[in-house]
Amino acid sequence: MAELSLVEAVNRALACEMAIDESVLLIGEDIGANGGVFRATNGLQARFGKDRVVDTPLAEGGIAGVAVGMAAMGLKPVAEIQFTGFIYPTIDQMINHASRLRNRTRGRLTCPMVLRSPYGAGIHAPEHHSESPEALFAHMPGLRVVIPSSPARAYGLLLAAMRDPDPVVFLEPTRLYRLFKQEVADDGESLPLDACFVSREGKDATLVAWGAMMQETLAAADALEREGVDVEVIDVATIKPLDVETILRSVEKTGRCVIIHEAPRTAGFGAEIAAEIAERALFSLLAPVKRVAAYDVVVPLYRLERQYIPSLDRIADAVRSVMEGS
Amino acid sequence: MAELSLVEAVNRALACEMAIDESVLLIGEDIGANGGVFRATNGLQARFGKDRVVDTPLAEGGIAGVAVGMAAMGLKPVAEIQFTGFIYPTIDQMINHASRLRNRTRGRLTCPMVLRSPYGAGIHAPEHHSESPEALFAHMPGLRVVIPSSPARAYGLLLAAMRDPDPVVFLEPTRLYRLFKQEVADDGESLPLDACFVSREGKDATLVAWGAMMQETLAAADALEREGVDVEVIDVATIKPLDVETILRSVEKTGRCVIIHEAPRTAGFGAEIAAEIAERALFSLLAPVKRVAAYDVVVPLYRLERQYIPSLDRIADAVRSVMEGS
Amino acid sequence: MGIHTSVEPDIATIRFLTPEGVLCRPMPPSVSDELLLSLYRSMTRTRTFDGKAIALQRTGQLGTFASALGQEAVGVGAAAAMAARDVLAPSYRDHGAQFVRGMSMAECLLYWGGDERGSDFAHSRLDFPNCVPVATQIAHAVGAAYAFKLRREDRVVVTFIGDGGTANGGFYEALNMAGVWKTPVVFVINNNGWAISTPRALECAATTLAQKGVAVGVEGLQVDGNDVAAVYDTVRQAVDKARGGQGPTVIEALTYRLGDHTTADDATRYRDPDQVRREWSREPIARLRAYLIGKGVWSADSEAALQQQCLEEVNQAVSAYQATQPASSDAMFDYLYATLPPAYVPQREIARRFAPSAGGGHG
Amino acid sequence: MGIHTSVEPDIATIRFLTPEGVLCRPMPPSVSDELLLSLYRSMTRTRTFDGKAIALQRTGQLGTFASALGQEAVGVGAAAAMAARDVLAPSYRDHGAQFVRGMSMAECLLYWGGDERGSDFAHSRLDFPNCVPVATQIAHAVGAAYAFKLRREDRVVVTFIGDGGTANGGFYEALNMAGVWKTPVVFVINNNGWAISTPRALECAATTLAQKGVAVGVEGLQVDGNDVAAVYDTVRQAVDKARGGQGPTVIEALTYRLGDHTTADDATRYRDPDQVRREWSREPIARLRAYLIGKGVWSADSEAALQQQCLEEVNQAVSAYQATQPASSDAMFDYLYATLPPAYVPQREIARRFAPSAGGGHG
Ligand SMILES: Cc1ncc(C[n+]2csc(CCOP(=O)(O)OP(=O)(O)O)c2C)c(N)n1
Ligand SMILES: Cc1ncc(C[n+]2csc(CCOP(=O)(O)OP(=O)(O)O)c2C)c(N)n1
Ligand SMILES: [Mg+2]
Ligand SMILES: [Mg+2]
Repeated sequence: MAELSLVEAVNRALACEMAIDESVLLIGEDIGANGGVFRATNGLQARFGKDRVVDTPLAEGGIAGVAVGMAAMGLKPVAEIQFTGFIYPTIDQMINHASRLRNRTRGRLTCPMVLRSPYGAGIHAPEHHSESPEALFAHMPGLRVVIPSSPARAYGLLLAAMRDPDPVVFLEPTRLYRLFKQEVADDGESLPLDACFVSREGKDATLVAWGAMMQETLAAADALEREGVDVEVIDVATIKPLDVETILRSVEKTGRCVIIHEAPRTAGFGAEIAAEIAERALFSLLAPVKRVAAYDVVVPLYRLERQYIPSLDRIADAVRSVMEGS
Repeated sequence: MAELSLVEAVNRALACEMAIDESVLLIGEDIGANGGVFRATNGLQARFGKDRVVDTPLAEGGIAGVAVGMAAMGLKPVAEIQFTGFIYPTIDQMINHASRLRNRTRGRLTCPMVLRSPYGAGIHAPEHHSESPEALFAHMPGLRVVIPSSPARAYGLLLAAMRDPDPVVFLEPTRLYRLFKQEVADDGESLPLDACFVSREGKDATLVAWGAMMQETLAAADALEREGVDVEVIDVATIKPLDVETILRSVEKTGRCVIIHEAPRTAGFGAEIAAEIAERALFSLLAPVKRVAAYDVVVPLYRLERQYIPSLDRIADAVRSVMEGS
Repeated sequence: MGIHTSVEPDIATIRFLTPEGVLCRPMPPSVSDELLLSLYRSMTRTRTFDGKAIALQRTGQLGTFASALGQEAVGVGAAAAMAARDVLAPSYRDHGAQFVRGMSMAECLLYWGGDERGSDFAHSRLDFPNCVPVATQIAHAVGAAYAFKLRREDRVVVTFIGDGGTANGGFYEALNMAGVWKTPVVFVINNNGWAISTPRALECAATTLAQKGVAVGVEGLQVDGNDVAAVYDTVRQAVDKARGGQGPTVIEALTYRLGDHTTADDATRYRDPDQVRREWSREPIARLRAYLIGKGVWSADSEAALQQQCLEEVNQAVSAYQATQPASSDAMFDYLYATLPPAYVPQREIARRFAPSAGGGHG
Repeated sequence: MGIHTSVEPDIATIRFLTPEGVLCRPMPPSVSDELLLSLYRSMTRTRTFDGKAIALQRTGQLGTFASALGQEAVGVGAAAAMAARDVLAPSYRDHGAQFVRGMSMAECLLYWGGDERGSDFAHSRLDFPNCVPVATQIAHAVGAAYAFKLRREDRVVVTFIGDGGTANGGFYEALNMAGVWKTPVVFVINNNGWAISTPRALECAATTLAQKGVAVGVEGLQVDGNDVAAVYDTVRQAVDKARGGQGPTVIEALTYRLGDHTTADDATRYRDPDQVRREWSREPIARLRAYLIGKGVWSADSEAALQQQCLEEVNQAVSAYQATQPASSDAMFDYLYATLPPAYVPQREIARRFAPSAGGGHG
């Protein structure tokens, strides 16, 4: 087993599945010779040819649309959107077609596609390069939304996404692309697509996060441990469908929950989790359910981005407040 | 005061503001001679001319984009999207530009535009004509999202939307367009853009809804009254920014809350309201916070749409369950 | 700046039959009398169906419906030029083409009658379902064609779009990709002069819509869309070209929407009735009938028999449609994913619990 | 089908100066030596700035930056053809144009240095800020132009887009609307041969990008984008035409991206260095310099003085940039709405509470 960064794990998963399944193909801007702006597709065009690693014209709506057409005819397109700030033109095809082709045709045509995109802030990128739109996709019936938080999870979840018979939006935290390496098996084993990971066990409070925010969350857990607070940390990973049972079980145990995400607070996916807890675990709660999210502001240009991304301090502060029961 | 239907009230508000403010103009598909597919702009082109009531080519993304350009130069465009199923191509311009032009330029350029669209299911319309995407817009910092539930509210809120210096998404429940008439003053008085309406006072439970779902919600309130359950009903109306204080006050009083919406449950706007309650009114709760929403399915073709839209029965059932505290 | 200006390309309209049904050029070898008779029958079927569907809608037995009245030659001619193995990516007004492809009239009624099963075609099962969000189908067509090219399958995709739809970026992006990738796809622009109430002149300032191809390096042609022979022969050549690996073609078919946009529309609000009257003299069915009668291969008797046959077929379809039991609430859940994820299973239960007691048939 | 085919329009490239700086057509009357000297200075300023910005980025004092190296004539020539009251809707690589419009170098650095204040231009305050989502600015330009037409204001909008961006539906939809509405807008396609790593041939199969205009009934022209005189004169005529109420023009300027796409890019991964070497012999500044020296209006001395002056200006801008105190966390909230809605006021408080103790200046 080699130590891989998250972006290398993505690359390996793509290569693995392309080698196994010749219906898999990659489409996107600059994914060929350039290997993608983050190098996620590095070397794949040389290996699998220009017909299966396709540099597209600059048209995200069109990319999503041709992916739907390909998938309907039995290919398994993996489309890369260069940054989530440019993913919005895909929404029309994702909600009006990808997510409902199976339903509209009573299963006659299906849409086994993956829409991949680097996601989130924190790398001093230019304007519109730091967005976290997972809640938009999570609201669309018929989709799956997956967000890995480590190289191993990226590998296993991306394999699962490519093998899933339905459309999957796969968001890759840019902040983690090269932040750390981890042993990643080259065994072609996928991870389940609708199960949260309990990344750390604890008894005092449940912290729920995903993607890059797992960093601050786990760091906060460490800091809190030094204060004698023993938190459980859940990596949601598969936002949609949500494995709420794992979260509820944890909250029933701890009685406290803090949800952390990098997207703006209002109508962010944290609301969904809090709402489920308020409905199904209310009487287990010893304290209000807190959300530590980005403010309801436009992601600022990079000078302020660290003030935008929920910090370890904000997370720890929220946990302390729920420990006090308020 | 004349009795007007909701669509007539929209028409009157548009006419009123166009007469007062010559920077207001309307753009959209078939809004001219045809008066819009629902006749919301009926007669306005004849009255205000083709330059101010502009039939556009069939390009929703372009419509939103030119509206941003017009607004940046000081016009107040009111763009009509024919159905919410076709609103998705506007998202790119709404989130990447309309909502942030002021922020990006430190207030140098602004975007006083309104994006209007008929919204929701229940009129036996064709495929893609029955969507409820308010949660998507509610997640976008810098926007306002407004949904009227009656002719008078449509009139007052649309006037406010047109007068607001920032972009407003204004969703008009098609199911209500002609369902009932109401006295609507022709006084040019707007309603506040960030205040919920308490549509019915009660002490046992708080029902929170908006748009067309106010119908089933108020009907459920009547039905429950006959069972001796006295519910308060809040019409959120201005989804974003959310006047959560009014909701919290009510929940603090009643101790119970059921949130009703026509959009799919997961990551719908009801989650935001439930999450706020779970954070800020937890200790007032006597029962779990319930959401009665559409299922997490694609809006079905019309034969099943009544099973999709939350029914009086489902609402009443949820209220009964919270009255039992479960 | 005159000499540097991009010139308006000189695009001629391909036509064999004049509006009076007189040959203005020799019929192409591909178009036999037998073929013309079969096209004539298909067009008549479509028109009979449209009349009935509108009547059903008016009497509350069908939802909103988009008739193809006056445009039958476009759908029928183009679909007839396809091989069975080819794939159709239609818009919402292309049942003329879909019937030729084997979609049953009962399926069509089910769809407009608010039931997803109408899109579960028993024939041509790779054909895309109706597409309502204008122009989104064009990318599907290009993607499908890409799949066939990649897998070296001998299939061509034919897709339809209205004149209004060609103003949409979705059309342009996909057309452009087809140009770059030389995918086997034929784009048929159904130019019926109107996008609901918006006249052609307010949709686009170009002289023809065929010249949209110039922007993206795709061959563009214009045909008289009320001359089914012209539509058939032109699409046939474009399909052959695509099949031969020579890339896409965009074909503008000039026709006219003789009816309202849909049953929800009232075209008298925005359209000069004189224009409609004039256009009735150019419509495709009478034109072909005049030609066939002139050639002696059609008669009042054969016409009466055909009318009768079409009516019977339509009536049978209506009966089948009306006899179809409505789907249960499970139908909202069971095709959402290959397997309903556990997270949504309880919702299916709730829907069952609150389902109204089963109603009657359709309509 | 040959005779019916939409023809490839015959589009000639407008050029006055050869790559060697030799006149190949008489200079147009609009282009005086004085003007050329001013354009030369503007191009040199831009290039000096670019060099410095890249250096700042490389040393961690600036964020990702998109240089205009090699393309200076397009931005400078086009902006010089605008009146001050006109409005610019730039892409993200158009600081050459923006400097001519009065944007300060310090503003430009602030923007790329991660501070929104960089887009609060002190001059040309109606100009749109940089636009990163490719092609979205085109609709803004058309909407702004519509506003001017409606209010009968004597303003024209000039907007830029890259070659890659012309494949995007946003470009097409807005261009089409401009064609229908005859808005006073000039679209300049900055065709530098590449969209990051995607070569022109993979973006579009059309021979020229100027012919995109054919699809929408908008005049299309092509100029040598490394000949600033050609850019200037062509845009000037298009601006005049727009001002005269005669509608939009699309102008393809042929140039070349001599540098990496941005500082985050490494063009050696995908681009033949020989191509870059060849293109260096066609770049706009040396070309004009050769011409000016040949005419005797420029010299080694004036060059040295100009270089010096540009360097000083850039260095001053860098100092100003570096001295700018970072904004406080309130800056995230205070320009979101005209007045921060009460719902979000508590968040501003939280941000204040968790703001790290104030750091140093920029860079
Ligand atoms: C993206 C989108 N916008 C708006 C609509 C509503 N709508 C349905 S048909 C139509 C006009 C289409 O005109 P055209 O493309 O000419 O096709 P036709 O109906 O004439 O066949 C409009 C605006 C839609 N279905 N899709
Ligand atoms: C809609 C969108 N998609 C993707 C990107 C990422 N991106 C930035 S520049 C670029 C290439 C643009 O090429 P071109 O239009 O030729 O302009 P150039 O950079 O060459 O000036 C891409 C893909 C973007 N900014 N916007
Ligand atoms: Mg039409
Ligand atoms: Mg380029």
